[in-house]
Amino acid sequence: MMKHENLYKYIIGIADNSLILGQRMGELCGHGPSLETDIACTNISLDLFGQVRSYYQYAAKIAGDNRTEDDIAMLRKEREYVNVLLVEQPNTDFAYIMTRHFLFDMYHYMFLQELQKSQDLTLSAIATKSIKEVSYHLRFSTDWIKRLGDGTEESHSKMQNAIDDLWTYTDELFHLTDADKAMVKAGVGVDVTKLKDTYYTKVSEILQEATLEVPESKYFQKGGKQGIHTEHMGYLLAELQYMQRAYPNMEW
Amino acid sequence: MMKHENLYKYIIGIADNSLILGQRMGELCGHGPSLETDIACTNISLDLFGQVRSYYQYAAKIAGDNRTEDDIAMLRKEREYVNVLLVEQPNTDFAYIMTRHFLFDMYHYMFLQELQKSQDLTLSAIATKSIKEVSYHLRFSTDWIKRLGDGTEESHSKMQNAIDDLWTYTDELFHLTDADKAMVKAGVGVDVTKLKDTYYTKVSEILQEATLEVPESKYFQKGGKQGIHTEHMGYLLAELQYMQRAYPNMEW
Amino acid sequence: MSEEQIKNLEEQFEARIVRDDKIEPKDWMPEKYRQTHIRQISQHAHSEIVGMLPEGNWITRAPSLRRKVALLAKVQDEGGHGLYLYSAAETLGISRDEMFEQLHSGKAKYSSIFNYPALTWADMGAIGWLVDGAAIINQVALCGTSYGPYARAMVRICKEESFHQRQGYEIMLKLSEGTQEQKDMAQDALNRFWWPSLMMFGPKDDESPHTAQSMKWKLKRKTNDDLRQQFVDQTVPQAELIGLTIPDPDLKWNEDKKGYDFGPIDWDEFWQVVKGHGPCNKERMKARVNAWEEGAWVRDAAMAYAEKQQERKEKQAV
Amino acid sequence: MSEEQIKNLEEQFEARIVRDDKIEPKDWMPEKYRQTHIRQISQHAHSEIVGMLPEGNWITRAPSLRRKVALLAKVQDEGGHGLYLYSAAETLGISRDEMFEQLHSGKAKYSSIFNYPALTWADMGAIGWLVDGAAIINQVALCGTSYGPYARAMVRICKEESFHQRQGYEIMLKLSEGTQEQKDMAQDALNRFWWPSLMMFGPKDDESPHTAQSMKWKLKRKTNDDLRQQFVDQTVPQAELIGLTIPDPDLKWNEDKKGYDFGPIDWDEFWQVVKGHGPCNKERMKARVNAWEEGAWVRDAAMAYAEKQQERKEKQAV
Repeated sequence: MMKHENLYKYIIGIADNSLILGQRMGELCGHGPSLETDIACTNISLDLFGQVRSYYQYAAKIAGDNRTEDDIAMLRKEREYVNVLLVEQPNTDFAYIMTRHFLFDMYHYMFLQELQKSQDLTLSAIATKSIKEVSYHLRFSTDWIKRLGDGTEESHSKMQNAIDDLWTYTDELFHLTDADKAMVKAGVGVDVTKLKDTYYTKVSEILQEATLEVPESKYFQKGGKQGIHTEHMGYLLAELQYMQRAYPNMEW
Repeated sequence: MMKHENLYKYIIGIADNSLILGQRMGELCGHGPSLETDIACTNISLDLFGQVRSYYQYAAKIAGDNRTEDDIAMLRKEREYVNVLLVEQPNTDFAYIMTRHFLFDMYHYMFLQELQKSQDLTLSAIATKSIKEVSYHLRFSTDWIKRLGDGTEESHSKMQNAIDDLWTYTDELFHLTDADKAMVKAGVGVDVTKLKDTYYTKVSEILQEATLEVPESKYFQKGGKQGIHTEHMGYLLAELQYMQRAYPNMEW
Repeated sequence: MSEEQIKNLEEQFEARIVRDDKIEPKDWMPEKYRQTHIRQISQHAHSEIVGMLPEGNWITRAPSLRRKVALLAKVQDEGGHGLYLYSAAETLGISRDEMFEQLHSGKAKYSSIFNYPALTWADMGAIGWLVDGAAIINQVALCGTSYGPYARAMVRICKEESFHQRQGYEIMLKLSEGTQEQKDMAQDALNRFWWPSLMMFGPKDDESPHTAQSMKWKLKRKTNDDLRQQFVDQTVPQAELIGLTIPDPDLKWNEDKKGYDFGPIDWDEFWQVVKGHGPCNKERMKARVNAWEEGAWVRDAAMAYAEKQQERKEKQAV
Repeated sequence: MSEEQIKNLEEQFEARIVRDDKIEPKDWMPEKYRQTHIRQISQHAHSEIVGMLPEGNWITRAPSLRRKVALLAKVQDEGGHGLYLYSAAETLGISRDEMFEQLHSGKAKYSSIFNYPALTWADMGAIGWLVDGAAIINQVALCGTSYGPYARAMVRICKEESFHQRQGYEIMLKLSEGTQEQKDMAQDALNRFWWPSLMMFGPKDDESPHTAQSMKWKLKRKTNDDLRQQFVDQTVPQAELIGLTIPDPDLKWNEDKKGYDFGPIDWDEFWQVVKGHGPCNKERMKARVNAWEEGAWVRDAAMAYAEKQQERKEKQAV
């Protein structure tokens, strides 16, 4: 067992979300509805991968063996990725893309606000740096939720579908793993359970402003934080890992 | 250099087409327009992979080192796969799927007829076994070309698009690589250049019966036989190779 | 028909069933018998078709050519089972399109097990071993069921399913003989599929209202709990043989009943999945509905072509 | 305007260009000047946008996080270049939607180099090094072109492009220092992109009819062949430095001209690709047209929302 195993796991838990969401956003490049959204989505992907690097570099340092940021990013088995199911959902259409993003951004922003207060100075510094980017992400996706929800009939109906489908993945954002609990106790981690009510209040406000119905379903999916993903994940990883798997132990 | 390098290359050249087409057909499972087509496409994929195994097992034997059929199938680099570009084209819709299949099946059938006469007894035996399956494939795809071409306006127009797009990949079927030439000379390989006129005549007859226009374009794509593929190939290989890459040197 | 005549027919009908005569499509049968059979056979057919999806998900990524060929053959068999079963249901006066519509609208069910994702290669082993294993236990009993076409379909299906089960077990065996990573993969698949497999036998007997009627029609020959017990007793030693651990701390041999006691099933999870809120319910339905909708133009074209061909023949005949 | 007035304006205009004055959007300009600039600037913009596709193809598969971030930044820059250039073209009285329509209908062209596929990671290096390298040679000259908005866009773009080129060369350098597989990958990318890069400078001077007019307007400051020679002379030593071989058996230093002689370019291939029959022409157009068509509902929604917001504001103002 690693010396700082819980801290290591905690960092990976944060970073995997950005890794997988960044990968999804990176798929969109050149295929968006307008040049401005193409640029924005590329930029968001870039921000997320930048954050991922900071986290994984820190995790690699903590692990204290020879592993690198790329080993962590690209050489784990599917069951070892602990991102929430929300971020791995596919780019079905622009309504799904923006809804997925919005539902994550709101959480991400609130989470980073708290992480800034972490007693772990590296994490707090990463949070402070990242929150500026993420506040832009949240603004971007919030604007699109409003535009599409309160746009045309067609866009409204696509948005409602996306919200209804993706809602089932929101609850997992607020689950605590054992590592999370240990880190909360140590004053390092964020107790996300305390963010939950505010999250749903804020999300509901935006949805209502966007003339969308807030789903009432009480059935939620989970598993990502335990490494049990959806069937989409395997395909995503096959691409993400391809070069490192096909050309092992090389420098790029 | 391997002792029977040209023979080895020749076998791989044949088998890679079936491997990649089989992979494409295997993607369709459960997503076809009817249960009968789902079963047929699965069955065709199965036939093709069966043939692939015979070829690669023979190639592995010729190579005479420790490589296995799976090493050949799943552990080469993209530039080492020598299938024609036609078979790697994506499953855009059922018109593309059936057109791709028909354009290959007609070639495949004519090719195996000749390969039965090969002086290499193993190849001739594989050809004799395979041609029964392939004659069924050809009947299946021919029937669909007629149904879709001479079906509704919508299906006719989708078929014409598919034919127009995929036509550009037909010429490459009749190119000879250096290994091909050496094997033709040795009485082992098929001189595919001699099949070309009959191929186009037969294909044109079916298209006309299906009320489709035979494309007149004289511009063709090539590269597959030299290992220079289309951008689709990398994604296909990332899936095909995933397990062997992620879990190297294991038995399954 | 007079009430008396009907009563008479009903009595003859029940007597035939008791005698183990088969009921055939053209025979008189009570409407409830017909409806119950349509529901069960179509549900069974849908399960075969939806069951192609989690396994189809691994065709492109099978780890060896041999396994890829075997998986393709298995999935093809399942499609074939779907075909027999839809045909058997059609003999009861429902069309395949109607059955699809019931599936797509959510009116008809399919086996809940297919609402769990197939996440690793070992899942192909676990599905064959456990899911097909559980299915066989249900189906062997049905080989002697009263409705002829269903019983005959079952005979054929059972033979192929038991081949699939052996194939699945062999995948697990191979993994358990492999590297630590492979062993972990096998154990993980067992962990995820064990409880859902036990749920495949349906609710506990006291919560299963149709059991009595189904027993009478030989649609059921044993209760859900009996079949579940049989499955556990058969599977535990198979797991032990290949060094895998059943994920149930309460599992214990009970010498008195000559069977295993096992821990409580999470019936909340069972009902959540049955009601459409399992991990993949939406995905599975989307996949089927998309295939159907995107294939409409193909089916239309085939129909139009067939009609044209018919017209041409008729013209030639004139 | 009288003919004489026009002639007068034309003379003043030509004189300004000779003086190296910039022509600004509101200035009078000959119609042909306007049209030629719309054509060239929009073609340049389209090239940036279409150029995002081959590189976008490798974002999900970049071999390291560092490279992934750099590639994303590069592709984002290209999108940004597209934005400046469309804006520059808009100052000449054409809308961005019109320009997209011309691209999608095939009326407007984009750089043919993007009709070649990006097949390996090394292609990300080769595209940066060779394609951006060739682009810069074309573009540096344009920093002093006569049309103000275009010239200013070029200054900004050139700075970023030269960063991209260094980044591309550094990818190649790293590969050439790597394993044999990596060296082969780099050499293969050079083999595939070398000749198409030389074609980027356009047909030979004697087959390039617009050269004289473009030189006058400082849309061109050197001929195609001169620029091509400059590219070869600059690139050959860079290839040598990292141990890569230019795929041209006729390549030879010519001491008299202090430059390299090189083999004949396959102009048939050049024209085939220009006319729409390159390896990826159809793919690229499909990708752009699909993005546009599938995005229509999004753009419509954004428009509808903006109108509603405007109405709400107006109502509040009343």
